[in-house]
Amino acid sequence: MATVSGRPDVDVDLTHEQLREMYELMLLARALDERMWLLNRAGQAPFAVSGQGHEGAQAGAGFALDPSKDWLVPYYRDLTLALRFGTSPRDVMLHMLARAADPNSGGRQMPGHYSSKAHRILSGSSPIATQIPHATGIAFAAKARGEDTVVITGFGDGATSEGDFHEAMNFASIYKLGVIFLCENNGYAISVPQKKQMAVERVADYAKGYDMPGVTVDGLDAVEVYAVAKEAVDRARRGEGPTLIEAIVRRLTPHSSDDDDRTYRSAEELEDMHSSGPLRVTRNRLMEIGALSDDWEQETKERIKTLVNDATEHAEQSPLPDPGTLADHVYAKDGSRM
Amino acid sequence: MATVSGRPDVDVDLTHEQLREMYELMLLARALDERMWLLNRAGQAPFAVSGQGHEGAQAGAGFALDPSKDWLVPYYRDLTLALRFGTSPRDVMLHMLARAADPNSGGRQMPGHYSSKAHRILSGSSPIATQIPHATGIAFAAKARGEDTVVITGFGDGATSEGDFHEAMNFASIYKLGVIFLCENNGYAISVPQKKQMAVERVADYAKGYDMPGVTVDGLDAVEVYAVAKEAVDRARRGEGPTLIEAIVRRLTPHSSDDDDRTYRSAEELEDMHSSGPLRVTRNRLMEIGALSDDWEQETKERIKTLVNDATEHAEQSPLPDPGTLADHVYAKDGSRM
Amino acid sequence: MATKLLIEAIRDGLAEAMDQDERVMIIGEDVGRRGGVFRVTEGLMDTYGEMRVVDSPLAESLIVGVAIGAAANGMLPVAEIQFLDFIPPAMDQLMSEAAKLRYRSNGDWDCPIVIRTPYGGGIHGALYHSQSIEAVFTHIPGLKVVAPIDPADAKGLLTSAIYDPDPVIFLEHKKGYRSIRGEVPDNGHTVPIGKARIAREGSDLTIISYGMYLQESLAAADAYVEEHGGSIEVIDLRSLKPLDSDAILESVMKTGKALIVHEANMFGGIGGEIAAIIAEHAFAYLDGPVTRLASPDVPAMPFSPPLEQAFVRDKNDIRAAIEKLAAF
Amino acid sequence: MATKLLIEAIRDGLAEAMDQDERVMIIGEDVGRRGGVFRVTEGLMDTYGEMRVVDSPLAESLIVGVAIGAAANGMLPVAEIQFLDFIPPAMDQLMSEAAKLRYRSNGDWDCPIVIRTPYGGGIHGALYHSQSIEAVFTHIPGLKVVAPIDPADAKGLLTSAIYDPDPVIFLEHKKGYRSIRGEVPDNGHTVPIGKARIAREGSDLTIISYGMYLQESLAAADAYVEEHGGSIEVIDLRSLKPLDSDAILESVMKTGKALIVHEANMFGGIGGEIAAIIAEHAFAYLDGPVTRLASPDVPAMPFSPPLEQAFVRDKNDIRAAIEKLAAF
Ligand SMILES: Cc1ncc(C[n+]2csc(CCOP(=O)(O)OP(=O)(O)O)c2C)c(N)n1
Ligand SMILES: Cc1ncc(C[n+]2csc(CCOP(=O)(O)OP(=O)(O)O)c2C)c(N)n1
Ligand SMILES: [Mg+2]
Ligand SMILES: [Mg+2]
Repeated sequence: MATVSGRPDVDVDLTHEQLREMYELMLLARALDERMWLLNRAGQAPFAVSGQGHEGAQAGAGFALDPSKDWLVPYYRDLTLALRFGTSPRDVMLHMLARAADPNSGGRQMPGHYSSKAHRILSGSSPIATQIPHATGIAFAAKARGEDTVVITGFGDGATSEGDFHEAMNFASIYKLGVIFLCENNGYAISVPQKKQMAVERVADYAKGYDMPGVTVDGLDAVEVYAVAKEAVDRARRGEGPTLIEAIVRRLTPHSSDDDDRTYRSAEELEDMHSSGPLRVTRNRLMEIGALSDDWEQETKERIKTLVNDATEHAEQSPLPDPGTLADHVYAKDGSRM
Repeated sequence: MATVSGRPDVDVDLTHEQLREMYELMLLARALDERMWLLNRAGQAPFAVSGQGHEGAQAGAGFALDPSKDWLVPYYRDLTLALRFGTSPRDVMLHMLARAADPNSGGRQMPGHYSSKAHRILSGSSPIATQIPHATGIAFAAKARGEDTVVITGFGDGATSEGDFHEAMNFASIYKLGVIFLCENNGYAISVPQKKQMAVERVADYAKGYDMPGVTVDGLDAVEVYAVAKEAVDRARRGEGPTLIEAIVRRLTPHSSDDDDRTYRSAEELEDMHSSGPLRVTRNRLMEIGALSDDWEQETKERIKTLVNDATEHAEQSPLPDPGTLADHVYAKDGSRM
Repeated sequence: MATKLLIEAIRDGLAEAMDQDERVMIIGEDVGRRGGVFRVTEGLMDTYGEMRVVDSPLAESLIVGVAIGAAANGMLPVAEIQFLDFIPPAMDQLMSEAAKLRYRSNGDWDCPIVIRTPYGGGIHGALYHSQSIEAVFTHIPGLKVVAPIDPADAKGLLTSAIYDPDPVIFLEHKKGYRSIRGEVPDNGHTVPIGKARIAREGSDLTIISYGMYLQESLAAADAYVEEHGGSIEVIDLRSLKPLDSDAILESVMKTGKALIVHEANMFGGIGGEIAAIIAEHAFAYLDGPVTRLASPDVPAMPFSPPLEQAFVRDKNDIRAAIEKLAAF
Repeated sequence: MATKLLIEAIRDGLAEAMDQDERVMIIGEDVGRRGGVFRVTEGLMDTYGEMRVVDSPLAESLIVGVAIGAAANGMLPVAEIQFLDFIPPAMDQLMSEAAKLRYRSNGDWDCPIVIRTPYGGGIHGALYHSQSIEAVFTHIPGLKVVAPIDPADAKGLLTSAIYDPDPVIFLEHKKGYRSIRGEVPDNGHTVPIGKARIAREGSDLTIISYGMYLQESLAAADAYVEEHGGSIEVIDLRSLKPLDSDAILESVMKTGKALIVHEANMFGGIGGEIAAIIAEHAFAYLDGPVTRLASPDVPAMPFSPPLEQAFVRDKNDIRAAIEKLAAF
C-alpha cells in the first residue's frame, strides 16, 4: 500500500513494485509508439497513429482492472491499455507492419486497431464511438449471467458528439452495468478544438444526463487516474453501475501520420504542450515517494529497448499475408453455434 | 397583463383575452382530436394518433412564440402547436382523411404529420427524433443571417434516447441557437415506461450535458408552460441560446389507434390518469382569476363544434388523390435554385 | 405438424430457442410487457424475465450495438427493430460493425446476432411503415439477409439464423403475419440459409420472387396457366444473401425465360443483381429478355388508398408480365 | 481554361459558389481551420467566416440534419462527410429525411443540399477509408448520386449539385484527387446531372464505368485496341442516379457487347442495375453476355499491400475481360 504524495495527494492500494510496473508499462508503450512513428517516417509503413501523451490515463485506468477477467473495448490510441490486457510488443509490431501473423487483424486493419479474443480485447473499427455500445452489451451479458466482470472502453473528446456515446451511457446507467467509460480528452478531434466540439467545459458533465458519477482527472498522472478508476471499478464490480471518467491528456503528435497539426495549433501551443507529459509527471510522483531509482529506470529502459527491437525485427522478418486469403473470414466457413 | 394565481402562482404578460384565446386553442385541438379518433373508430380512417393530454404544453409554448415569423418543427402529437402556427381545422381533416387537397402531405403521410411551408411548419417523418437536428439547422441559418427567429421543436420522452436528440442539443448550444426543445413527457414510449427509457428522473437533466437551461414544468397547466416558454423564447431572441423544456403531460389515449394500452397500463393507472387533464387544469386557472365565464365557454364550444363539423364535411366531400399523381414530387420537375 | 400463421411460426421459433438455450436473448422496443407492436414476442418476458427479454430505450443503433457486444460475450441476441423503416439509425452498427467484425479480426471474433424486423406494405402504413429496403443490406459483404414467407420456412430459417455464427437480418412481411398460414413442423426444424425453394414447378418460364409478391406471383401463375396452359416455375428465394444463384440459373436454363418480381423499388433492387447473374451466366439459354416487375421508383407507399393502390403490383400486373414474356 | 487537379477543380467550384451566392455554406468535420483532411476546403473559412464554413462536432447525422434544416430556411448547404465510410451514422437523415422531404410534403418543401464525400481505395486506407458503398444510395428514390472523375466534370457537376433543388451525394475519388488532371473551364461552367459522357468512341464493345476504374478501363481499351485492333467505346457514367440509361442502351445497341466495370463490391452494386437494364431493353441486340467486373464480395480493401492488391481490379483484369467478351 502506498500513499502517493504530490499535487494532490492520493491514497492508492498499490505497492511500490506495482507502481513501478505501471510506469514500466507507460515506458514500453511510449517506446513502441515512437518506434512505430519512426517506421512510418522511414517509409516502412504507410500509416501510424499514436497514443503519445495518453499513456498515463491508460496505465492508471488499466491497473484498476483485472486483465484476467475484465474486458477492453479500445480505440486507436489505446496501445497502453492493450499492452496491459495482454497484447505483446510482437503483436503490436506485426500489426504495425501488417503481417500475416498480426493477431489483431491479420494485416487487414490500419495500425492502432488492437484486438484479441483470448485477452478479451474486442476488435474495433475506425468509425468513431461505435465501440461504446459494444462495451455496454458486453457488460449486459455479464450482468445477465450474474458475473462481476468490468468492461473499460476508451474514446476521445470528439467521440462524445456521436449519438452512440449517449445511447450507450443511457443504457449502461438504466441497467447499472459494469462499464468504465474512459474519455481521453486531448482537446482536439483532429483539428477541431473542444470549444467547437461541445458546449460544456468538462466532458464529465455528460454524466449528469445519465445519473452516473462523472469525474475529471489529470490524465498525465497515472497514479491519480488509478485512484479514480479503482473507485469506479469497485463500484462497477459491486453492481452499482457505470462511471464516466474524463482524463485530461495531451496529444503529443499530429492526429496521425497523415496530419500536420501546425496548420491548427500555434507554435506556442505546440511548445507548451511538449513541456510536460505523462511520463514526466508520473515519474516525478514515483520519485517523490521513493518508488523509483535511476538504476531501475536505466535497466528498464534497456530491457524495453531490447523488447522493441526484437518485436520490430520479428515483424520485419515475418511474411506478409497471402493474397489468396483475401476472401477468408467474410463469413464463417462452417457451421452453427448450436 | 395578468398575474395568474394557482399552484404555483405565475406572472404572465397575457391579457385575459389572450388567455381565453389560448384556452380556446386547446378546446379546438381537443375537439378535432376527438373527432379524428372517432373517424378512425368508425372505420373512416385507418389510423389516428392523438395529442389528447398534450394540449396544455403545446398551447402554453405556442403562445410564447410569434407565428408570423417563428418556426415549428413538430412531431405527431403537435396538433395544438400546428393550429397555433396557422394550420386550419380543414387542413387537419383533409390530412386525416388523406384527401388530394391535404396541404400537409397531399394524403401521402399518415395523420399527425403536419406541414406547411407558408406557415413555417417543417414537414416531419415518422422516425423518432430526426426533426430535432432540422430545428437546429433552421435556427443556424437564421443566426447566420442575423435574424432573431426562434424555432420550436416538439418530441416525446422516448425521443431523448436517440442520438439525434443529443447531437442537436450539443450543436444548438455551441452556437447559441434560438431553439426551444420541447419535450412532451407523457411517461411512455408506446409501452416502455420512463424508468426503462432513461436513467434520470427528469428529462430536463439532459440540459446539464449541454450547458443549457433545462426546466421541468407541469404540462397540464398552459399558463405555467407559457411562463417558462416565454422566458426561453426571450432568451433565444436575445441570441443567448437554446432551452430544454420538459413539460409533464399525460397521454390520455393509447399510443395510436393500433395500440391497446390496457396491456401495459393497469386499470388504476388508467383511471387515475383520466382524473384530470390539461383542459381541466387550465380551465381552473383561468376561472380562478376570472378570465373565463361559463357563457363564453358554452359559446366557444358551440363555435368549435361548427368548425369541426365543417372541416369534417369539407374533407369528406373533397376528392381522394388521383392515382396518376403517384410519381409526382420524387424530384423537382424543373430546374435550379440558381 | 400443425397449421399456423406466419406470426405464430415466428413466435414459436423464438420461444423454442429461448427455452432450449440460455444464451438466446431478445432486445428491442416494446418487446417486453407489450410483446412487440405486432405481438411477436408476446408472453416471452413473463417467462424469461427482463434480462432475457429487454425493453430497450428508443435507440436502434444502441439495440444493434448492444446485441453485438452481448454476442461477443457469449449470448445469441435476437434484436427486434420495430419496423424496417426504422433501421437506418442502426446502419453504422450493421454495416461497419456487425458485417465486418469477423473479417477485420481475421476470424478471431464473430457476430452471431439476428435482427428481426417487419417490412413491406399494403397495410396503410404509409411512407414510413411500408418500406422494403433490403437491397441496402444485400449489398454489404458480411451480412446475411433472409425473407421467408412460408410459415415453416420462417420458423426453420429463424432457428438457423439464431445459431448462425454471422449476423442475419430476418425480414418478416407484416402483411403476411396474419394472412399467411401453413403447416409448421414442431421441434428442431431448420431450413438452411442460402437455399431457395421451388414453390411451383414448371418448364416454360421462371418467376423469381419472395415475400408477399411471391404469393401474388403464385396466383398469377395459376391464373395464367388456367387460361393459356403451359407450365410456369416459381422460385421462392427465401434467402436474399447468400442468394441461391445455382437454383435460379438451373431453372432459367431449363425455361429460357426469367421474370423477377419484388416489392422493393426497382432501381437498384435485388432484382437487378438477379437479372445480371442470369444475363451473364445463362445468356446462351435465354429465349426472351430477363424481365423485372417491381415497385415504381417512388419513396414508398403513400397513405391514401388510391395512391397506395397505384404503388402496389398485384397478380394482374404479374400476369400481364407473364403474358408479355411468354409471347416473346 | 487551365489544367487542374481533380481536387483543385472541386475547390474552385466551391470557392466560386461561395463567392457568388451568400446562401452557399459548408459544414463538416475539420473543414474550417484545417481546410478538410484532404484540403478541399482550404482557405475558405478565412475568407467566408465561421458561420459559412462550419467546423462541426464529430456527428454525421447532425451534419446532414443541420444541412436539411438550414436548406429549409433558405441556405444552400454543402455538407462534407470526411470519408464515405463514415456516412452510415447519417443514413437516417439521408434516407428518411433528405430523400423524402419533397415527396412527403407533396412538393411543398424541398431539400437542396449537397453531401460531398471522398470514396474509393487504393491508398492504403484499409477497411474504413476505402469503401465504395454508393449502391446503398442509388437505390433510394429522392436522392441523386454523382461520381465525376474528370476535373471539368467535377467542377461542372458540383455547381449543378449546389443549385439542384434535390439532395445530391457528390462522390470524390480520393485516389483521383491528386492524380487526375484535366482542362477546367473558368467560370459558370455546369454539367447536367443525369447525363453520361462518351469518354472514348467505339463500335465493337461498350465499357460502362465511372471513377478510378474508368481510368483503368480507358487504359485497358487502349491496350486492347493496340494489340487486337477493333474499336471500343467507353462510357463515363458521371451520374449514377439518375442513370443515363438512354446513353447506355444506345451504345450497347450499337456495339452488342457490354462490360460494366466498377470499384464497388459486385453483389448488389450499381452494375447489377445497369446489366438488368441492358438485358431487358437491349436483349435483341446482344452479341454476348452482359459482363461485370467489380470488386470481390469482401467487406473492403484490407490494409496490407498484398491483400489490397488482391482486392483491386486493374487495367490488366479489364483487358482480360474485354478479350473474353470480344471473343464471344
Ligand atoms: C464516424 C467517424 N467520423 C469521422 C471520422 C474521422 N476521424 C477519425 S479520428 C477523428 C477525430 C477523433 O477525435 P477524438 O474523439 O477526440 O479522438 P482523438 O483522435 O483526439 O484521440 C475523426 C474526425 C471517423 N473515424 N469516424
Ligand atoms: C426511429 C424510430 N423507432 C421506432 C419508432 C416506432 N415508434 C413510434 S412512436 C414510438 C414511441 C415514441 O415515444 P415518445 O418519444 O415518448 O413519444 P410519445 O409517443 O410518447 O408522445 C415508437 C417507438 C419510430 N417511429 N421511429
Ligand atoms: Mg481528442
Ligand atoms: Mg412519450
